[in-house]
Amino acid sequence: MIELGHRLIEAPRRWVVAAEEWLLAEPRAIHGAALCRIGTALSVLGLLVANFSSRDVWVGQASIWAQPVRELSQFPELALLDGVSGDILTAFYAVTIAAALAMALGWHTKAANIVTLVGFIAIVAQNPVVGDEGDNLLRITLLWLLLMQTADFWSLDARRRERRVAATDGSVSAMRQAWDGERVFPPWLSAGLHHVGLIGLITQTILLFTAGGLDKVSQGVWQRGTALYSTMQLPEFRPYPGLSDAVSSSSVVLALLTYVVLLTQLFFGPLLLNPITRRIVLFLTIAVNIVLAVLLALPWSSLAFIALTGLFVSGETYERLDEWLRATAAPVGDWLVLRWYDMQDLSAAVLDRTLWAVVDRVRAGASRR
Amino acid sequence: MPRVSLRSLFIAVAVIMAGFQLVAVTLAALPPNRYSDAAAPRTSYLAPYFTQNWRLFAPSPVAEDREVWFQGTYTAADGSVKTTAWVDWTAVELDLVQHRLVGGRAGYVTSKLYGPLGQAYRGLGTAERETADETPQDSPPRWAQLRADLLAGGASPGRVSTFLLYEQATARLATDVLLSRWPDRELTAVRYRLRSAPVVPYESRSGTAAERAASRPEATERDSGWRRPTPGTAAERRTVASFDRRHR
Amino acid sequence: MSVTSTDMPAPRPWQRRIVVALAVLAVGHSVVLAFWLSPQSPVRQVIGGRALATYVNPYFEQSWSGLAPNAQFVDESFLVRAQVRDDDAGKNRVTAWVDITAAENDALRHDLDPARTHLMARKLATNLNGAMFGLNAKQRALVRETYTKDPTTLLRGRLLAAGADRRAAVETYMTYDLMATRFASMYAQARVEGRVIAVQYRVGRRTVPPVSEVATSSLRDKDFRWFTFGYRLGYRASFEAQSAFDDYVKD
Amino acid sequence: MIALAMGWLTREKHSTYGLAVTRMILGFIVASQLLVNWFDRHYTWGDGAVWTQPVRDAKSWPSFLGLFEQLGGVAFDLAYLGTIVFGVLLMIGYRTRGSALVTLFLWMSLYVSSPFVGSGGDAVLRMVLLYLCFTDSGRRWSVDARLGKRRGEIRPLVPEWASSTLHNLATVLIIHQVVMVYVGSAFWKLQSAVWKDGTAVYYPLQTDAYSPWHDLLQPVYAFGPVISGATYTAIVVQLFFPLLLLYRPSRFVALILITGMHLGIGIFMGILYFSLVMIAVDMILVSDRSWLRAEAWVRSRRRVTVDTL
Repeated sequence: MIELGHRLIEAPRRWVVAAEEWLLAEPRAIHGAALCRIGTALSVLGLLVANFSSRDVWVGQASIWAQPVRELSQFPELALLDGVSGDILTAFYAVTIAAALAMALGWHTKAANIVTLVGFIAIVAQNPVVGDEGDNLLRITLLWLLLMQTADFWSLDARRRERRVAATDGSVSAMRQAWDGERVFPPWLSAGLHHVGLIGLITQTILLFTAGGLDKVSQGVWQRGTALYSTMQLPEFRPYPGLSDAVSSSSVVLALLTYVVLLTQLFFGPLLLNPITRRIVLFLTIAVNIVLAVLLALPWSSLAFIALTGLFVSGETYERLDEWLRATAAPVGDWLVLRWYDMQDLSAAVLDRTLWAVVDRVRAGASRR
Repeated sequence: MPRVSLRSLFIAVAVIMAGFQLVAVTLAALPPNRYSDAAAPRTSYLAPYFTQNWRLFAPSPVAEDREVWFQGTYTAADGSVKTTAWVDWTAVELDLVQHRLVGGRAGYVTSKLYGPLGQAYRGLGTAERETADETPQDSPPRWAQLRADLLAGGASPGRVSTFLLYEQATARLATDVLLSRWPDRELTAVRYRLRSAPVVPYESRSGTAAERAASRPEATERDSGWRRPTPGTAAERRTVASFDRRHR
Repeated sequence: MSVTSTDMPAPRPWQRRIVVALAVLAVGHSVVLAFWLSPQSPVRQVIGGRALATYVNPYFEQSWSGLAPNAQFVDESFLVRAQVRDDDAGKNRVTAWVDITAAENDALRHDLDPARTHLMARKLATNLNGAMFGLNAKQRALVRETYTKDPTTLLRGRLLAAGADRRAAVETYMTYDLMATRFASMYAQARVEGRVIAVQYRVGRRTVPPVSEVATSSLRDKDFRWFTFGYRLGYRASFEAQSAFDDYVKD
Repeated sequence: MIALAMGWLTREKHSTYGLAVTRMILGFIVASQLLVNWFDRHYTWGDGAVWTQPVRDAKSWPSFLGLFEQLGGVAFDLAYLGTIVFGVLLMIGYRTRGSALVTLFLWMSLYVSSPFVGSGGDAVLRMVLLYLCFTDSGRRWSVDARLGKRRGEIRPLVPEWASSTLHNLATVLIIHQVVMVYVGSAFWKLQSAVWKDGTAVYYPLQTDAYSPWHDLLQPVYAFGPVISGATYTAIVVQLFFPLLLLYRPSRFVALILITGMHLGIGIFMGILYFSLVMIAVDMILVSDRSWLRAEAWVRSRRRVTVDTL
């Protein structure tokens, strides 16, 4: 009994120590964080590029009609684009696109992340009427990613860092380091912040899937397995009417899709507990999002969800994937480079026979005169 | 083709049967959906032994006190026709539930009788319900007569049969109970009352006992038509009477 | 690879404590979000919905109750017509009804990556329909009346008088009334010669037939149920705004 | 993959300790429940339940279960006592398979004799008890096991692989059944507004039939957070129950929560036997390793007590 009491008192202390160890260890899930950064940035990029040509009506001067709801919004970033001219909007929009691209490539990642976040909020919050839940998700992900080390893999920053470590002793000013997307904080703080961000983003993800799943399961249509039928009938969710009708005409496909969506959202959190079910649920979540991206024309929010899912894949899986990709991509790359040389030779030959021949003849004629 | 051994055949059959049972139970246990509806003919073998009904206070938890009361008509010594007082049989049974860690099984008989009794009644059409309600107090019809009267209006025989099952059982319990209270009275008719008293609304839960009692919505009652007294065997009546004595 | 060196000095106690404190904050934040996302419940009442809202808004504002894909049943339609002043002829005329959602739907077909502008009229219609559900019968009759001479602030007052218990619904309605008026005016102006002086919009609503009827009927066989709002005084956008809108409509 | 599954199915019997605990609790439930109802046995199932005849005749139970319907008076009492005895035999695990079968037969005969005293707990009990007849639930912690140790192994009637297959399949069906009870019930709950707004538990706790202590505990039942905490815990634990089993630590948490929930329901709603049935079946989900550790712990305790004495 005394022993038990002692253990009960000791337990919380042990937990705190274990938590400290966990938080201050080498950053975890850096592959997942990198993939999440790339996916999220591409999602922002895709959304902005898709709406670039109609930006004036969406969020620019011609969106004056949406002013009444815009005024209800509390984002301070809105002031950046308050009543600006079309040219300033275009410039701002272009900068945000560039920042999202830089973030995807991992070029000055942290700075790009900040600019993307601010630009994204400032643009998207201008017109809440046509906003969707993907906007909230992207904003929150971008926020948490700020705390995390997202540029350790698959980034230009990581490449440059490798080169610099090889070339010099790596001593440059803190400002320069910050601009280059390197760690300016001492290791304990960057590792700690990374893990805090990881906790925040992971719980956010689990919360959102669970909340979405709970809402679905409480609706009869989802329990009956027919929920997606009516959605696929609506004009805004059927980019390819033939495809939608084909899917909804087969009650097996419809049931499968409906139940997979329902169960992967509802049970997302607990299914992560076991390594086997984790693989299953992550695979299904990604697969379902790809299907829905096409079926319901939701490419960018689907990508944002897939990016989050990537956070839960283990580092080993990513390393294997990376190796496989490199091995598969190498021949393709070699082939492309060779074709590139062929193309250059061919164009040179063509030019020799056409343009340069003409030029030569003209020059020769001119000199003869 | 490899030879199928008895062993693998046995295992295969066992696995297939278990797998079939597993799927059938899954379909039957979840709330009805179009897939379980489609499979219903193949899962019907589950009833009654494997009937899956796990609603457990859902979707709507029980939110009222359900009571069954009994009343009888008898001929007094002076020849006049009188009615007995109402007997609240649920209150008697609740003695087995209140303040007992392990309630007696018999504490829930009327609470379980209440539901099907009402359902069978609601299964009848308006005209049939009137027929069933307005049986004469001085000479209640025989069961065969009541059945004929109900069918005369064109009601579905299945529904009428179900209704009569519960009416007969309840009339018999009513007779036993009334005879237990007043053994020497000559019963000429019996009837039951279903009383539903909604609980204190959630919003009023924090009031004083008096306030809470006042906030309870009004109870609804339905009195059945008069039925012919159907006394059980002597042993049955003795048992009901002894139960009544101990828990009254 | 990560450049974090393995000879990292062991963190000091205060450094450990800071990180643990931050982690506790993150976990606490998630708990708050869990309450924010949970349905209206006594627990939430105890904590206070308003307090939660001020914490969560705007950066962590979220609702996943309709997390995609969700079951949607309603197809909306948004039509506009306008009273146009032809200054040369000095006469007023009324245009035909223009179905904006039909144009949007055409733009959405075969587009995997639709621009958000193709959803504007539909979303306005959705929200107007939703706002109308919040109003009572008397109020719904009031919004059919014309406000071309009087400002719509008068309409707000009348709506409130007809049902003071529905203040929030009235505010929502007025917000969307204003937006729909502006949008309809700009749209009409982009399509007509002359000056738009008043606009009228009407919103249709139809429901997807149940899946059990898939063989016999589809959404396209259903008729819209229409609700026509009263005329509103036309909105005049700035020259730049209107010309940007013109470009969009003409494309 | 298939070889692995075959090995799992035929080579050894799984969850034997958990099943032993389930067996003991189920036997205890049958025996003790009949004892508790001793004084009202005739009204509940015997002579005093004959009024239910029209209804029970309409149910589709097979006629061989008509034992108790045909008995009255002393004969009824003897059969009743017999059921108690077989319940005890099942509990202690004497001739386990036979006792399980006879207990099941007697219990079902009693059950069908009155259609108005059954509950959801009886339904789970009858299904699990039937599956239990296919398992080797007497292998551990039973009189049979002790006798077997003394007597030595007897050549089994059925080959080991066959009895293992039946044992393991039946165990899977038992676990599946209990999981479906939880998930099915959670899905029903989620369709209801009062469950979603966190007040559902309040209502039964206000009725006479499902709240034996409501006059004493009214202040607790009037406290919103208690009600909504209980409501949401019930939904979440039931809905996520099967998945929380996937991972050892969360399985531990799930079993503690669900057992606590059952005890709470059983005591505060007066349906303790229903709860006991569910707890009995949940015990299969505790791993053999944990049961062995518990056994070792109990033994060491006992030794310490003996030593100090």
